[in-house]
Amino acid sequence: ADTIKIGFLASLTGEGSTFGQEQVRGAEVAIDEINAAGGVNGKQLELIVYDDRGRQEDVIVSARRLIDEGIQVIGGANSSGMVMALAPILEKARVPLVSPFASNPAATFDVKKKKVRPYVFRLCATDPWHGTVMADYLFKKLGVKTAALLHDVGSESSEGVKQFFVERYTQLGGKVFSYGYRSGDVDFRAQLTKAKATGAGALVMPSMYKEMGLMVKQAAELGWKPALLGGDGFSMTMYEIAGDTMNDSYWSSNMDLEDKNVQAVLAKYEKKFGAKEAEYTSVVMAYDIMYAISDALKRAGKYDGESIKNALESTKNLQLAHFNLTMDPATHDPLAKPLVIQQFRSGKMYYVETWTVK
Amino acid sequence: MNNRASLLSVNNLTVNYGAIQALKGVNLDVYSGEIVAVIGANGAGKSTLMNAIMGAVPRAGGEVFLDGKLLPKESFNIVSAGISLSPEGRKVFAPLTVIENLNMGAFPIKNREEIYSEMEKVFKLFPRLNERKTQYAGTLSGGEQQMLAIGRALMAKPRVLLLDEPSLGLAPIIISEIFKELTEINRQLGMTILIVEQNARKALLLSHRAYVIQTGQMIMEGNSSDLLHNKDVEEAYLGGNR
Amino acid sequence: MDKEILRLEKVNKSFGGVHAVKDISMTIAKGELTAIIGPNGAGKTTIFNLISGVYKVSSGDIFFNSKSLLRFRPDQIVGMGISRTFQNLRLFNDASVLENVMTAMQQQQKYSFFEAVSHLGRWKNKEKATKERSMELLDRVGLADRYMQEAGTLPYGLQRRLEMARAIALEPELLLLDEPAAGMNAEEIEQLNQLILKIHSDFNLTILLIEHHMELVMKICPHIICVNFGAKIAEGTPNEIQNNKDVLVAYLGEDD
Amino acid sequence: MIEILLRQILNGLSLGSVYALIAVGYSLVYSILLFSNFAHGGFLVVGGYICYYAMLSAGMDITTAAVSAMAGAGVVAVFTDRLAYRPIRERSSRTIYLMIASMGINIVIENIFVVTVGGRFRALPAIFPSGSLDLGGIITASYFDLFSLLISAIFLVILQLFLIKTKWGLAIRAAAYNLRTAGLMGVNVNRLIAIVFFVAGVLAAVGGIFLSARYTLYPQMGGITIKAFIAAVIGGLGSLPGAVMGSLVLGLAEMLTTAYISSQFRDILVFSMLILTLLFKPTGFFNKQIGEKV
Amino acid sequence: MSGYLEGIIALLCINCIAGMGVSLLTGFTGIFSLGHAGYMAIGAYTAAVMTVEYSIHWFPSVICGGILSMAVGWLIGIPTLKLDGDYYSIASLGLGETIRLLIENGGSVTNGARGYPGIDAFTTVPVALSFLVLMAVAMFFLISGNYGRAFKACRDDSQASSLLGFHTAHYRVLSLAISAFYCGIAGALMAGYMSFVQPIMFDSAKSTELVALVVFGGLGSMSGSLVGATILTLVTELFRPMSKYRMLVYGIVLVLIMVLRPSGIMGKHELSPEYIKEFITGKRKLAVVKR
Ligand SMILES: Nc1ncnc2c1ncn2[C@@H]1O[C@H](COP(=O)(O)OP(=O)(O)OP(=O)(O)O)[C@@H](O)[C@H]1O
Ligand SMILES: Nc1ncnc2c1ncn2[C@@H]1O[C@H](COP(=O)(O)OP(=O)(O)OP(=O)(O)O)[C@@H](O)[C@H]1O
Ligand SMILES: [Mg+2]
Ligand SMILES: [Mg+2]
Repeated sequence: ADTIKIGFLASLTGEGSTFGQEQVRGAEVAIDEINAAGGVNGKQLELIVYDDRGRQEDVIVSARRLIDEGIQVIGGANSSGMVMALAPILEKARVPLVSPFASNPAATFDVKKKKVRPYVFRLCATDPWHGTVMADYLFKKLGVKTAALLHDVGSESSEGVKQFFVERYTQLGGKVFSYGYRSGDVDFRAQLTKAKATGAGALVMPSMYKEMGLMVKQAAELGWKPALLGGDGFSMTMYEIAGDTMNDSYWSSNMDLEDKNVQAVLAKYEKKFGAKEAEYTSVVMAYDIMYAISDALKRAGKYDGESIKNALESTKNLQLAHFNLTMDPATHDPLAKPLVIQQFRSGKMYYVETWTVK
Repeated sequence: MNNRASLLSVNNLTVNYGAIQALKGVNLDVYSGEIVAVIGANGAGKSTLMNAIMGAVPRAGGEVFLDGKLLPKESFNIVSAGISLSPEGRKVFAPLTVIENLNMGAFPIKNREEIYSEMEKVFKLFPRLNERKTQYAGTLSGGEQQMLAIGRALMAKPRVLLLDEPSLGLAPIIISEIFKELTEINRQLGMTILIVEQNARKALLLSHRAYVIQTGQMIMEGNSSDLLHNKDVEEAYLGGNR
Repeated sequence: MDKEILRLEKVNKSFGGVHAVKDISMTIAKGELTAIIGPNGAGKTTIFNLISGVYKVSSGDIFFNSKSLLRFRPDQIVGMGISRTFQNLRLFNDASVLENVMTAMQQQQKYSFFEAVSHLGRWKNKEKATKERSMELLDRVGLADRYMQEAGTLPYGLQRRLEMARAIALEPELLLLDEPAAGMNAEEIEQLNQLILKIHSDFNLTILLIEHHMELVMKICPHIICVNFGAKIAEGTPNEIQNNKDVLVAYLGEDD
Repeated sequence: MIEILLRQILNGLSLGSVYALIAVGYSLVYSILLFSNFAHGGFLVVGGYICYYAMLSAGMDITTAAVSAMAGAGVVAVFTDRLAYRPIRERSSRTIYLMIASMGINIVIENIFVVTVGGRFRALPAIFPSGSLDLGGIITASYFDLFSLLISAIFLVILQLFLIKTKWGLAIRAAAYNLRTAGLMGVNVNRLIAIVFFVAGVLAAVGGIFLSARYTLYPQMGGITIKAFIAAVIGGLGSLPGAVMGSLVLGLAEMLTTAYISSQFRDILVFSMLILTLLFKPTGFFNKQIGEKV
Repeated sequence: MSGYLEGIIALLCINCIAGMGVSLLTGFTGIFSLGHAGYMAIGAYTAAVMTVEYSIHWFPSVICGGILSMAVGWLIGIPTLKLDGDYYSIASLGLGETIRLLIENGGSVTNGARGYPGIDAFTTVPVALSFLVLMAVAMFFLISGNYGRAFKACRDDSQASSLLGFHTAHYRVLSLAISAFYCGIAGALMAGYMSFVQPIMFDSAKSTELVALVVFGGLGSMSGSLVGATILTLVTELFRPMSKYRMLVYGIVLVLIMVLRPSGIMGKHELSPEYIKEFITGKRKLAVVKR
């Protein structure tokens, strides 16, 4: 055929639809651009999107359907849980998947069998990396020695970040009070009241934006003003929820919003859809996934899943919009991906520095 | 036989339950101030007739007039127009008290005093209800519930009172009393009554005129005293000579 | 004296302030046909409810075949041989007439769970028997031609007959009928009299019934008990009852 | 220590008062139609979004926006009755059909917002003064909490008076037992039900506004009604004081469990509490069940 | 046959099995459970842990899943089935969620909220179909006789039933146990179909879906629940390409069917040649409401 079909799994409905719908648009921007530039080896790309409702059982059915339609490479599947559920199916069908935000190490690396999951890749930084960077930054740079941390006990990634944050922070000599909550919760006043009483100097939030927004707002309501440090679940929408109470908060992120490459992608988005993007990380991440895939297709020259997988595995020095990708074949993670610390001030995100742990 | 204008008049009324035709073009007239009885076997369509007049089952054909005016289709409008029914099987509001049930009966009446005095009348008619005032209707004995159902229908001060088997489950002494009271209500207040009864003899003794219904059709009509001595009626509904 | 089947001993029942049954004692002999009469609210249905275990007695005792019923659940009492009909009909309205009877009839035609899911063993014979005997019974009460109709759409009088059929299908020793003639005209009551007498002898039943229709009670019940305000005020033959002053005042009225 | 406890109790009551607003509306519909109206969560969402857009797009002040939201949700509630529940009612008396339809309606409402405005989490602009009142020096209560407690109380009292004192209230209770017979008493049953739905919609909108102001607004926000349902059940279905009491108890239990036991076990405890309540009080705390006599 | 189609068929069989279980309880015994996903979860995790942790063959694992689920149903049923109507429904919602939350807090045994990966994909189409056929036959046999009538009697009027000699509490618990067994098996098969289970898969939305498909098919009609399961599973699948409109369509279909045909597709009738004939010729009369 003259087109190569690329599958995409996104939450178009359900709570994750905020991100899912943006990811699809980000991917579309990339596909349009690649096709306009002549496609891959003279073939046009075509994006096939299926909804996963943010639920494992749906993602499996959707993925099976994509595979059934002969698709040889898939992007998307947001959470680590979904990716882990998909891994055996992908392996059996020999179809590789590149996930935007499956940040749990176990998503690409089977801990039990102690080997990499051959058909699963990711572009984001892992939870341990986020946790470590956040702890390091809080202790060393911000000089806070006691921290309170609220973590989602049902979330793979929140738990992962927490674990490595605590590890690093205590190793550095800090003290952490951590409190659990469950996804779907909207009231954190019980935890925050207790956290405040410990006299912690910072509130650490490896959470999704809705929860983080509410935490920030409710902490202020309780008259507590700690340093705020959040993870990559950040979204601009938070501002609507938390308002100015989130001023001066710090964020560890996969990408720098002020980066000109990132801005360029967002400009293309705005041109194509006539509106500003709502979730820049989702848009850019999906955009970059399409480029990573098309690069692999180009180098593979063949369009079967196994060749694409091999090509993905050997990706080196590929300049994407938000970073320079070299795939680590041992873990299927981007090698030494830098994390960015940003600060939020009056409705805007500002670049602070790129932090690496020594 | 009667030169007054008919108060309630049923023209060619038809009712279907799915494939079953329960009423097949029934005609009936009730003149102002009259007691009219409808008698017939089980399943003849008596209750269906009552329910159809009240708009509680949809009419498939025909009309009902009250005082020459076409009666609306919805139950609540029919009640406001001045007809009320004491339904077969009582249908009291089990979770409401006796007083609350009676108040429900007076729903179309705005004036509180009027409701109050009407309730007094009902209590006089059925002293038993007065004793059970605050009891939940669902726990009343069968006969007490029947009294409540009749009382409730009276509360609306209807122009035409429809009674579907008011003697059902009542002790003989109470039946006699109620029938006496009905005669009184009819005579003193001039209330028009349409009654469906299994106790055909009593119904014929009570009423001025009567109809006989059989499988959804009126087969006979006449003065009650005549019907009481009619051979066919006697055989079919009065249980021989007694 | 015949062998007794049911005995009530100083039975009392109160609902909050309402003393519905007061110190009632009575003895029913095997094979008897007894009526309980009394004004509305006298406590007749409550007596049935106590016998069948719907209500627990406040004090006193009830014996069936010399065994106290107090400890048993309603379904166990049915199993011991007492069945009843209801004053306010309690049919399975959406089920067919036949199914209503079969539901009761099956109590005599039990088979195991395994036979039920596999349709092996006794299943076939028992099901066949249930159905055939139910049809026979329906025929007897005059409902055979309506066997497929939904019970709730039967006219009132026929619903009462169906209730009787259902109670008989349980093959009781003692049958309690709560106002079987309610909603029937004189002619139909006449038929009902015949029916009751017939099942009484055919099934070897003891029958205890509540009625307000004297043309039924006086004609077919040699033994009548009259209650008022929860207490027994008279007991005897139709003749005795009809001439009892208390009964006349409280219940029958001075005749019309 | 005591200060923290008091603080937690206050947190619990404030959460409970929002549950109460939702539970009361739910309970009201239950009391007349005897089914669990799962679309109640949808009404909440409708109210929240109307208020949001009235303020942000139409530039209304909070009072006008709130009133429009209440009216809007009320009308939507009446419409759901007219378009879905009423035809079902006319065909069948089994309330389960209404319940399933209400689940469907909830899905429809939720997804109408998903496809039109997206699944994004939003928030109402700060509509209440953010200050707090000093209660005897030890502890402060935010105006928001006090306000929501007050509003719930007002609505409850008015409704309870309506149900007990007026003949329409009596009609509601009669209709709850038997719609058809209530019609035979001269009650325009459909109008009566429409009134009930309107009131329920209004209450849901108030709850929705509070929720989206205190927390956040999103299409699945209605999911929280499940907690309000549970509160209503603990209090006794169909009983309005029961709904309020159940809500407060539930709010307190949630907060205290989270604070002193574990957030992980919070829901397990809530559900256990529900089940235990029912085992000991099978019809909740405020409900008397009058069975039908044999 | 393609993998996708196979997947749908397997899923369909699973939904049908669970649907029959819920149909017995809801349609035939009149008990509304909003927590049956909990029983599926028990079955699923039992099968998962047995096959993965103890390397037991899938067949006994699936059966154990059903039996364990049935046992839990029985135990829970004895105290809670005393509750009436909506009280039981809401309690069962709580029970279902409690089961899920316990699994979520099950530590290393269940692997918590993150889910349990690496299950053998044993639920092939022949496996799922055989289970469905066997269980359907048993179910249809069960309801066509003493037990079916007893369940329906308890549904229609539990007081009258006990006065017809039925120990109603016993039948209610029995019905719950059987339906828990069916859901347990369905859950176990689900584990083998997904090769991954996670507590969130068995949340209250899943329970609702089960009740919805039963009502959709027709309360008191076993074939109806099969038809309902089939249609709703297919609707969700057919509309998958419509992505974000999918749930909207699902909701609309649910409401429409309730409005247009509240008694469900099959009413309380079973699928039989006569029924189909009457249905096509339009001779089926609408049942008139009596209340
Ligand atoms: N809801 C219904 N659906 C179907 N058929 C019905 C329904 N209600 C009544 N019927 C049928 O309509 C006919 C007339 O019934 P109706 O209740 O009017 O009789 P009736 O004269 O009042 O009898 P009864 O003296 O026993 O009360 C009967 O054959 C009955 O079976
Ligand atoms: N569950 C209950 N709660 C309160 N009072 C009750 C209850 N059941 C019966 N009663 C009262 O007990 C008295 C006796 O009732 P019962 O039903 O036994 O009367 P009955 O003799 O059968 O009358 P009828 O001939 O009218 O059916 C009545 O006054 C009734 O109100
Ligand atoms: Mg009748
Ligand atoms: Mg009685």
